[in-house]
Amino acid sequence: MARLTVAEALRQAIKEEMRRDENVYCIGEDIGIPGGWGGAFTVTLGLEKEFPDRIINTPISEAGFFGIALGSSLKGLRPIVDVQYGDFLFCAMDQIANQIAKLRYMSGGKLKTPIVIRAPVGFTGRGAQHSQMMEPFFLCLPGIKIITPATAYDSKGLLKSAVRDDNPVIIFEHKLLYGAKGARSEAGSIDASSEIPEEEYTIPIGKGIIRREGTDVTVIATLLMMHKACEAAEILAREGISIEVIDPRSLVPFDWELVRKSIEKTGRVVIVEESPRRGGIGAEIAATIAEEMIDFLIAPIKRVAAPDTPAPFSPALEKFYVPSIEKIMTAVREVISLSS
Amino acid sequence: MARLTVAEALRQAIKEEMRRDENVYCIGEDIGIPGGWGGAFTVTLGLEKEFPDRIINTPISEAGFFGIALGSSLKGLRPIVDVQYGDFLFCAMDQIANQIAKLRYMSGGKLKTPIVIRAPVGFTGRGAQHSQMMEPFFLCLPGIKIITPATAYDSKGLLKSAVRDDNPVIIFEHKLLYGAKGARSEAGSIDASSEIPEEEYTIPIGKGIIRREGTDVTVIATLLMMHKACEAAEILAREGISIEVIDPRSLVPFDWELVRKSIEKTGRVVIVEESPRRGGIGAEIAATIAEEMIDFLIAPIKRVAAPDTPAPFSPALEKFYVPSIEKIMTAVREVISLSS
Amino acid sequence: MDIETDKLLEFYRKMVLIREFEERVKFLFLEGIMPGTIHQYQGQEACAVGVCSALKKGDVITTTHRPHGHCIAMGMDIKEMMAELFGRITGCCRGKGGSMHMGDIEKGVVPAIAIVGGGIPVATGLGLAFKMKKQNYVAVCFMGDGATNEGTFHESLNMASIWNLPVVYVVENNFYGASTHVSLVMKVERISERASAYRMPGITIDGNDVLEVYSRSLELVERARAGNGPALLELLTYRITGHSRRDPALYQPQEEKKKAIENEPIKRFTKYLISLGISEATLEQIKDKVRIEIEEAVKFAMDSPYPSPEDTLKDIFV
Amino acid sequence: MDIETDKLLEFYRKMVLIREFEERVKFLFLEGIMPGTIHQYQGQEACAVGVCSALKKGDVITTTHRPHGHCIAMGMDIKEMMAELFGRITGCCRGKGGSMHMGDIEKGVVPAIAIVGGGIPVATGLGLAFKMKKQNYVAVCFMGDGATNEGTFHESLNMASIWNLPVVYVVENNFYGASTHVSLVMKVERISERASAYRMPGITIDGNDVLEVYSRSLELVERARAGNGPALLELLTYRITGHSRRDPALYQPQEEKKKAIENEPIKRFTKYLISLGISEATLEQIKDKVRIEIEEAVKFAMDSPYPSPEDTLKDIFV
Ligand SMILES: Cc1ncc(C[n+]2csc(CCOP(=O)(O)OP(=O)(O)O)c2C)c(N)n1
Ligand SMILES: Cc1ncc(C[n+]2csc(CCOP(=O)(O)OP(=O)(O)O)c2C)c(N)n1
Ligand SMILES: [Mg+2]
Ligand SMILES: [Mg+2]
Repeated sequence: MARLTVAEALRQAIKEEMRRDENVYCIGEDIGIPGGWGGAFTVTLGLEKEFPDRIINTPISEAGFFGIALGSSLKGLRPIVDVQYGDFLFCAMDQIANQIAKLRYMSGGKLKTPIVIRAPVGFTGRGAQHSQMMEPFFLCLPGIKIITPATAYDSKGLLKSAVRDDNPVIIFEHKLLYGAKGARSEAGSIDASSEIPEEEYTIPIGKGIIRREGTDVTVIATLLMMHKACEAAEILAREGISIEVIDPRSLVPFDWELVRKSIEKTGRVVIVEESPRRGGIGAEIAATIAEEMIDFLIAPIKRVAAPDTPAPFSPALEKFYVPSIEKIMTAVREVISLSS
Repeated sequence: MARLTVAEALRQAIKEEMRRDENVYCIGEDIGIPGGWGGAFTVTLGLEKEFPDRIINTPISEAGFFGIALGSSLKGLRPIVDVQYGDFLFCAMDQIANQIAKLRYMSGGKLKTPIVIRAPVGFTGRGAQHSQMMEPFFLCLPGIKIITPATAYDSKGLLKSAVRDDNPVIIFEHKLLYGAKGARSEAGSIDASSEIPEEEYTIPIGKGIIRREGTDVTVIATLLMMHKACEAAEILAREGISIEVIDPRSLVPFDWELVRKSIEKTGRVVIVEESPRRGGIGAEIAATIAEEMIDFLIAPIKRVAAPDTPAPFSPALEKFYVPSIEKIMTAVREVISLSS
Repeated sequence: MDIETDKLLEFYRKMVLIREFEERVKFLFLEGIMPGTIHQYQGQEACAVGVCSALKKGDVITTTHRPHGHCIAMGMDIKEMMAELFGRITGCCRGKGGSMHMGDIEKGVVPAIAIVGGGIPVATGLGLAFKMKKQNYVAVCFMGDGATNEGTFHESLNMASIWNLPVVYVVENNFYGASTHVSLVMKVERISERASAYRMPGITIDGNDVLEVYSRSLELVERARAGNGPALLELLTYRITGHSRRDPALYQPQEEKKKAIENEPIKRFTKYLISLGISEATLEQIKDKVRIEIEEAVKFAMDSPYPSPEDTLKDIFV
Repeated sequence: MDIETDKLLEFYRKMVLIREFEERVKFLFLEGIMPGTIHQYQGQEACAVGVCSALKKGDVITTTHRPHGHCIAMGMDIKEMMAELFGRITGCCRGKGGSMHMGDIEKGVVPAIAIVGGGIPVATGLGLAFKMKKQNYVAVCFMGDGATNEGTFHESLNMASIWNLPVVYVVENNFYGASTHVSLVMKVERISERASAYRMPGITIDGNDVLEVYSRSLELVERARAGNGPALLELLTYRITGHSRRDPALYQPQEEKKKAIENEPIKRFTKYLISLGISEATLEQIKDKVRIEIEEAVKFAMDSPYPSPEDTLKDIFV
């Protein structure tokens, strides 16, 4: 067992998978440069030493290299494509949404497109174009799986599953969870490191996890928000409020069973998401609950989310923008007080 | 009064606005070509005669000309940008999502970006890349208003408001509603023509409309689905079920008041949308109802939507894919039978 | 280049097969029997046949919204193509693709990408796979003149160049992107001039001369196969049909269209074959066979069942 | 070109103002006082000052993730810039933009677009507006070498060319896009060669020689203003600082970096001014004034209030 940060765990997953299968390769900007950073957040740092031919450093041409990843996957390669910031997925959106997500379906199932897309997300004082939570833009896009690991353990296990999956998978990595160590760690980082077993393991895509058991309110949250939800639960526990925190870990497919069981028990649900409220992942979760589990509910559903604006730069504004532990607690208290 | 199709009403709106304000211009592919089609669906047909310098025919360079529209808007022009199929918005997604939607906000409100984006949507036997309902991809994007007119009357009035709005506005036009006349009309078109008053009018963005009054179930639907919902209501009326059909007409901002009043009355709601269910516009509508109007509900919310796959080509599959009148009726009966 | 008669006749057969296929499809559309939309290939047959004849088993192409000619030239089964057009389960994409997404990877055809410029990076990625896997295959990327104004053209050619990938980019310059004449949307006289921005060879040739297309393609394909990198090949041709299903193409000047029809590749190649002493009867025979083949394809397609509605839900994930 | 001493000293002052501003900002970051991230401009001052000095009131620029130099060269208020960096309400974007989105349209600076290549179409659209409104203004589009590999570069230059727009595309080739050397990502030796694909003039000059930059920019800007269309100007320079905040730039070879520092524009221009007989004291005086100005800006910024949390919700729609 060794304690690894998320960045280290991701790197280890990539390394192990590249050793296991020579078809796995990485493609993206500023990777494999001696003296460079291993992508924007060190995840691929140093991998070029062991795999000099399988770390492909690209020009700044996102649409191009996403399409290249797709083309290469049709001949058996298994690209791990990364963008430096999730926001830049928009530059490659046609390749992702119109091609990568659809080519297998259009072929009548005759093709496989095993592609992993790695995208860092999260608000970190960089303003509107280097911050967005990109999940909502892909949740509504059929044809791609989505994983959102919140710990180092999950990051490794889920990324390995993603690499082995024969379908396109996007992994959203949170900038504030990569690790508090190292030159490229972020102000405001949270420790999401884990003990990583010596022996190999994977985590199935589509299985959520209960991060904390509780009986009064179910709180559903991923990535950074999962950590904030746990902190809120900790504080509320002292008030005698018992929170069950669910981390879906995958958005597509989604572990509805886990949510159902929890809501059956608690009758109340708060969904926390870092992106703007309108059309976010919380909308889909709330809608499905309202369709299929409404009978369990003894209170209105609550969403805690960012406001419907781009991300502001000023720390004074960003602090208000990103859902806080306080806002989570308020929402929990609200659903309790509104219970029938 | 003259009876106009949606395509004609849109054309009239553009013409009137171009006459009214010399800063308004059109930019896009295959517009203004003598002997051409006036865009993919005749909307701008012939406008180059009156406005030879204000119909800008572009190369096939979506990212480029969307950014050009933005740049020009900063100097007082008011571009109406069109893509031939909504699906191609993905090619310009960075310009739309990272620039057009955010530039005003990033400037601290010092800039105005009056841009209208016109995008045809809807499944019409063209397969996965020429069919998508694009609303969900923009609903979750703060900074752009969204309108979805379902009739010729609304198309004219809303497009005129959009052109006069100082913010970016996307208008989703449905291929099967443009009109049943003319060489470029689509198989399966529905007549959405209206009597258009002689005198000028506009329709405020953000105001929905009740298409049919009823007392048992509120059905919310836009564009083609609104027409199908009305047909379903007609049939169900014969069974003694009274449907209230709400056409929000704008998605951003959304007329929550109208929905609230209706649900207060009916206690039941079915949301019909043409796009895949996961993360669609129905999710946001259902979620907000579950948060804010749950006390009115006497039955679970139901969404009727396409399945979570790309669009198939075969008519046999497309028929199953696109929500039908039958599926709407089934959902309505279901919410009635599940009522508490 | 000296080419055997058999091969010449095979070129002829394929060009005629494409032409007759397209004419039959047009008719089926006009009759209202065929669903969907189509972009047809009449007039450009020498491009598909010339280029694809230069390929070997294992080589791969990407194609566009106008894919029928390329598919046939690569040897795809026209029964399966016709069934696909009719949306039947026996189609090459099981009815999920339709005209705009025709393909059969077994035959070296990636399902067509109908986003203009969308296939250019994909072909480049195929080239990258061949290089990384040390396979001696070549990827050919078909595109129209209009596609060369998309950003993906620039990004892809640049990456193919810096990585020295085995990709041949084939621009079929038919002088129109939909209704827009190429002179309205670029200033270069030859699209092949753009190759210099990536330091790769760019050549422009007569795209209606199937032998010229074949021999120059072979040169560039073999150059790529030998590890000498990508190239841009511009083929000058003409779209003698509308852009799509219902386009009367009124923007094409009469004079220009007339000249183009004079210059169309099958007419020209027929003359050439006859000048070699091949009899008209031989050619007629080929045509007849082709027509029978097509009728069989139509029958096969129309006799085939539709996919069942629930098939909609399949083929999304492995 | 004969330039008056006053103007020369103004060039000097602006270059020094940029340098000192950036050095002060770096220090504030290292102290941990300043939030966010930064991409700094040290070493490229001659580019911003040379180009922007060729512009007239009404002309507009777009800038990038590395905008401070351009903003200062356009005459933006450094108080407002500093306040923006500190996220204060008095900032040029009221604290909403930060380093990467600096701008002030009143001064001709569109808020910076930090998506590489994202500003190229926007500048082109400004050019279109000037042309359509028959205004004699010019748009200048700043970009890095790395940005020229984005598809938007290709699409935008093509449209500027076919419509003959008054846009000058300025590539500051500092030989790196983040950690990646330009030679790894393109094969052309001069980025200006790419202009020929759009049939516009492309020239490459020494970007560390402020007078050369000024005079050649003036030429191209006035050419555009006169209705003779767009051009591509490549400025050879060097980034003598890290790519961003915490980048030690270990990938830049020592030798190369040393030579670049020898060749940096302020050092060179200082020598030149002294060779003209301008006294070191005069230059020192300018520097001192600049430093005072900067300290005032820091004070102004740090004394300014933050926006209130609810301001987050403002400025989204008009
Ligand atoms: C990204 C994108 N933009 C626009 C279209 C609509 N469209 C389909 S074909 C076409 C013209 C293509 O011209 P060209 O590349 O020359 O090919 P050709 O049709 O001449 O074969 C256009 C504009 C599209 N399919 N994709
Ligand atoms: C679309 C996009 N891709 C990647 C990045 C991350 N990034 C920021 S700056 C940069 C390098 C830019 O290089 P260049 O254009 O040469 O400008 P320079 O930094 O040298 O001024 C990269 C890759 C980005 N901001 N936008
Ligand atoms: Mg063409
Ligand atoms: Mg650079």
